[in-house]
Amino acid sequence: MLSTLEPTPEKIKADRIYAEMGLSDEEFAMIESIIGRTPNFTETGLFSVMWSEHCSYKNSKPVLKRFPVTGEKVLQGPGEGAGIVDIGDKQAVVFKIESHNHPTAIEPYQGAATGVGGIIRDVFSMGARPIALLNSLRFGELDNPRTKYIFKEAVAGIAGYGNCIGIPTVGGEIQFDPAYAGNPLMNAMCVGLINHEDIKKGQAHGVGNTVMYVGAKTGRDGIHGATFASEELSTGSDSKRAAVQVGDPFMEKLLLEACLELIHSDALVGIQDMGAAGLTSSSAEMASKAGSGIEMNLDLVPQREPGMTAYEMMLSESQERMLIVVKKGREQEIIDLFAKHGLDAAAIGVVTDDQKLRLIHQGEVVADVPVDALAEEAPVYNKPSRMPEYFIEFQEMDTDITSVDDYKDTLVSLLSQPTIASKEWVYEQYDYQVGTNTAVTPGSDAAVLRIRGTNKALAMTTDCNSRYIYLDPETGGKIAVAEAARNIICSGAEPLAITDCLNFGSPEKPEIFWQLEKAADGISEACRTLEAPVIGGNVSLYNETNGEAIYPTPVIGMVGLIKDLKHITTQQFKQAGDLVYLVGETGSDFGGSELQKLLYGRIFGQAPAIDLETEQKRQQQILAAIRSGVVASAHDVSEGGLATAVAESLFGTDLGAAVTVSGNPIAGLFAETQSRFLVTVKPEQKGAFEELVEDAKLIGEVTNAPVLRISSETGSSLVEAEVSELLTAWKGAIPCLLN
Amino acid sequence: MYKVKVYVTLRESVLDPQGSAVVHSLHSMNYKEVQEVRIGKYMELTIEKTSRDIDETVKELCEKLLANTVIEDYRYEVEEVVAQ
Amino acid sequence: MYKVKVYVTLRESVLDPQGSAVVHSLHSMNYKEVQEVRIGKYMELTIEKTSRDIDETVKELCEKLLANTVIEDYRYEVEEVVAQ
Amino acid sequence: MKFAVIVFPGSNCDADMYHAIKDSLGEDVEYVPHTASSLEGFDGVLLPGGFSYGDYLRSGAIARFSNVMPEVIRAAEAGKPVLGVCNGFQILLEAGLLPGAMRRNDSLKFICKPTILKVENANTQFTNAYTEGETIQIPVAHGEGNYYCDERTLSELKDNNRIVFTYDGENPNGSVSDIAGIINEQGNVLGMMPHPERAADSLLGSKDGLKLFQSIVKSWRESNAVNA
Ligand SMILES: Nc1ncnc2c1ncn2[C@@H]1O[C@H](COP(=O)(O)OP(=O)(O)O)[C@@H](O)[C@H]1O
Ligand SMILES: [Mg+2]
Repeated sequence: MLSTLEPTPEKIKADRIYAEMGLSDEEFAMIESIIGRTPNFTETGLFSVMWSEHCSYKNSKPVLKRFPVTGEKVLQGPGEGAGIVDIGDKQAVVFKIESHNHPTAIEPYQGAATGVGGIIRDVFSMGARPIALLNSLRFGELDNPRTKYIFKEAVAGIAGYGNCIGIPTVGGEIQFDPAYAGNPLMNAMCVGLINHEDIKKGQAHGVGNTVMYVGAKTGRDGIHGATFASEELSTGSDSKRAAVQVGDPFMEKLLLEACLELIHSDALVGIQDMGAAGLTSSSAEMASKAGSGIEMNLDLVPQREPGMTAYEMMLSESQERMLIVVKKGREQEIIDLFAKHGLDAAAIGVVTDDQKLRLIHQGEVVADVPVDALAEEAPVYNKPSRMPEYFIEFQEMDTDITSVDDYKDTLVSLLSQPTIASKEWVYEQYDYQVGTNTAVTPGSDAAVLRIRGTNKALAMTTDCNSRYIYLDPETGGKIAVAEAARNIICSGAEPLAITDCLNFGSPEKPEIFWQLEKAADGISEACRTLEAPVIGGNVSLYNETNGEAIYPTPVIGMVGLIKDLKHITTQQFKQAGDLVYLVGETGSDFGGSELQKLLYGRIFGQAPAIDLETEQKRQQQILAAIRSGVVASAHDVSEGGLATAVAESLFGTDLGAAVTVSGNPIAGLFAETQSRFLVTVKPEQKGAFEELVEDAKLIGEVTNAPVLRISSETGSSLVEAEVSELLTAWKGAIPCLLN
Repeated sequence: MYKVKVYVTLRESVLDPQGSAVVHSLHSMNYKEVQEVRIGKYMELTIEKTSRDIDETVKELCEKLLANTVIEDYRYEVEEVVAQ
Repeated sequence: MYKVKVYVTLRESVLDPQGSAVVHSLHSMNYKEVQEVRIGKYMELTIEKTSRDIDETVKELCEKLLANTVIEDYRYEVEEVVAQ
Repeated sequence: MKFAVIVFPGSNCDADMYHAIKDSLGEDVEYVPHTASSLEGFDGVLLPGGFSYGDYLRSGAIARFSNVMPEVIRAAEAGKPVLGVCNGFQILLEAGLLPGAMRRNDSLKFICKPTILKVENANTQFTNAYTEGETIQIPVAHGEGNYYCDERTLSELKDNNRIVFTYDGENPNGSVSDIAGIINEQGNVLGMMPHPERAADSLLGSKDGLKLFQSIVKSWRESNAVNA
């Protein structure tokens, strides 16, 4: 029955009601010509969510085409719930990152929690067992109650969901910058393991097969979430309350175990999670990919609230639900399987051959539209792009820093910058060990999880220095990938592939679209050179508040393979007497650096340059050195420069270090020149190491006394500090800001 | 001195996983007559008398901190007590 | 049909870290007049009428499941409602 | 020796416990679902960590009414070793097999980190492989590990040497008298918040938890005079 309160097709057209749902006049006209009539309210709703940027990538598709997506080991590239990469022994790793920015801005606990829940479903709907979670977060500065509240609650939400479902949250990254004050970012990544034979795709094959609904009941929560995610936040966004969902990690745990059992049933034909646009996208996409149609009787959809309309049911984003297609006649088996896990499964429809999505509600056909139109034929826009003024200005600027007051005080200040400071306050709230596979816990360059039953392990990380990307999206894009790869390499792994989450402002603005294109170019080039294809990702545009865009933030999630547990390497210095090497030259790279931000309160100028060939060569050499057993510790030199990197390598040990920096001491200590590594080596392996790593320069040694001494080439002391003092500054910074 | 009781409940349409889990468990304990459970918070506040209107203060406390109005509703009762 | 409201509170003698944290943040938000906050649970149950005494049933539910009497007290109110 | 790992809906350290027993300890172990109505054939019962029933209402509150719980109680009464870790400890408290109750951590935050424990009583079937006063490193991961009991219970625990582990140095959750683990009067039911199963493999940072399981096996062998 069409709700009597719903506007008629004529009224939808005359009053442009479709515009409120996010459809343009041209798009509405396209819909009319596709279906040969004016759509009713429910149908308009279906198109509006499926044609939203969030579901259709209508603005970002041309950009995504630039990514290299194939590789020898890639079993599944972009397009499914998550990408899949072969890791040998008939096993594969499955991973994906996704944003939940707008819900997190409105209701940080639930927004972050359901973001985690959603990405986990993406992975187990592929048939993989999720083994780890990571995240990437951006907030405003921690100098006001609202930001502190969002930060605390978002972290608690991530913890709340991941801890309860029992998947360890093993890593992530956080930056704080005023650019995110009104529009925080919450990106969640999930990594899973699968046996090749279990790879399932979200497809609805076989006319006459049954469409079943499993998991939580459908309520009125999150209606229009996908559209909401494709709009800018404004001060009135608080009233979009219906767009926030509450997560139930316990339900998802049951669903996870049930689905992983289901994967082994030959009654299963296809499976897809109900994420953004819920029932609509899962049904339309499953049918469209299989070249079939689906007819569903909405009366049979398990409902949490009475009196829901077809529109509400189809657009609800209630969490913890899955849509599956099973062989006709095998429904009872499926019902029994789910019942064993304490869950209900309901047959709600059938696979048809007419390539239509047909919905019946209370005896009437309430929607009848071609599935391809919903899922694949959304318009694609080539947005105009323009180089922004700021970029032209920045290219001309001089960013050299010629004096700082006191090197040691500067180092202490840098270590207390929340972006550099210890994130222990955050990751202590995450159960990073559940599953008892976490060999390297948060606090090193990448997290490492052993693969039980093998001698292998996986390294994983998320990275993105959005300051560099803002200054120069193309260079910054390269750096994001290179840094992720450096973290993977330093852990003893070879990069396998990446997933990315493109968080940007409004693509309607040519300058923002330019950022998007350039960042994608940079990412693509780095992926090619470093041989880490893109196997999936997510796009989150319209990250603006009151017209102000966030920094362009294409977060890179990378997974690498460690071929032998012996190769697992951490950043901590290991033993007094070990030699300290810096790999790579240092230049005066201060554009977008922590030091620049500290001294000027803002960032400007050029991003540090990066040469991908050099990067690749050094990474390969360091990995070779690690594999041949001559590396005691390895750490990439990133934010805060060499001095910060050395301090970080001392934290968590009871050691000290004495090192020398050459050239200009400010650059030597704090510049953020790319493609550099800090490596320690046992004295007896000096020769072997130097043979393997060309650009390595011996700069000092690890000492017993827990003191950090840094001197200039001429022997004058630049920094002399008790490690405990540095540690206090570094560890205390975030808790202190939160009090 | 006031004793204020604040009741914070999830909004009607918001999922209450706790409540559902409790109903489920009561059913399996054979209390089939229990049809629904919704779980919220109950807070007792002791507030000193000031020149400000107590209702105004309590409303503010609820909106700002005690309830998350994105997903929760609240109501409260104020009782004046004589300090001992 | 009954609507039952159950209030579960921590026993007087048991420290309430959540309540103290709320007082703390209210003070830092400059609501110095708030002296104490105790946080408990508020549950609304819908229970069908059976041949059993409702009070007896509710008491049992509370003792067995809804409250942990080692650290919590409970009280409840029963209201009979006419089913629609 | 054959162990049962009880799996409740929402348990999530069940597999960790299983692997610790099977791979690190090298004993027999089987998962037993919450619906089971017998624990026959098992020599020891392990209640793993996690969020049984989402830990909704109170941690452990709903799980204690599972079908298998009367069997767990029967096993405890029969003198078999019963170990509850984290959520398992919470369930044992709710079920009344151990005295006291859990509150939220005093920080109000979930906390996951390595902790240093002091073995207060090395004369139990769970700790005989340790020495009295020994400090060991075992991680915690919980949001509600703030153990509470009234004064009388506390002095009883103390007087009878039933506090088996305490936090040495930093107390991560605010529990009374730094209690990390307690045992029942008969000495065969141990509840502890830290996770010994996470400290049974040096790849994960510590092997200090393994001795706990070895103690159980040793006691069992002695009392059953079975030769390994
Ligand atoms: N949001 C987070 N969640 C979990 N771990 C985090 C988070 N942010 C940072 N970490 C952890 O803290 C450590 C340092 O992070 P970061 O400074 O970003 O390292 P890097 O620069 O090497 O990528 C890493 O181990 C990282 O995984
Ligand atoms: Mg790093």
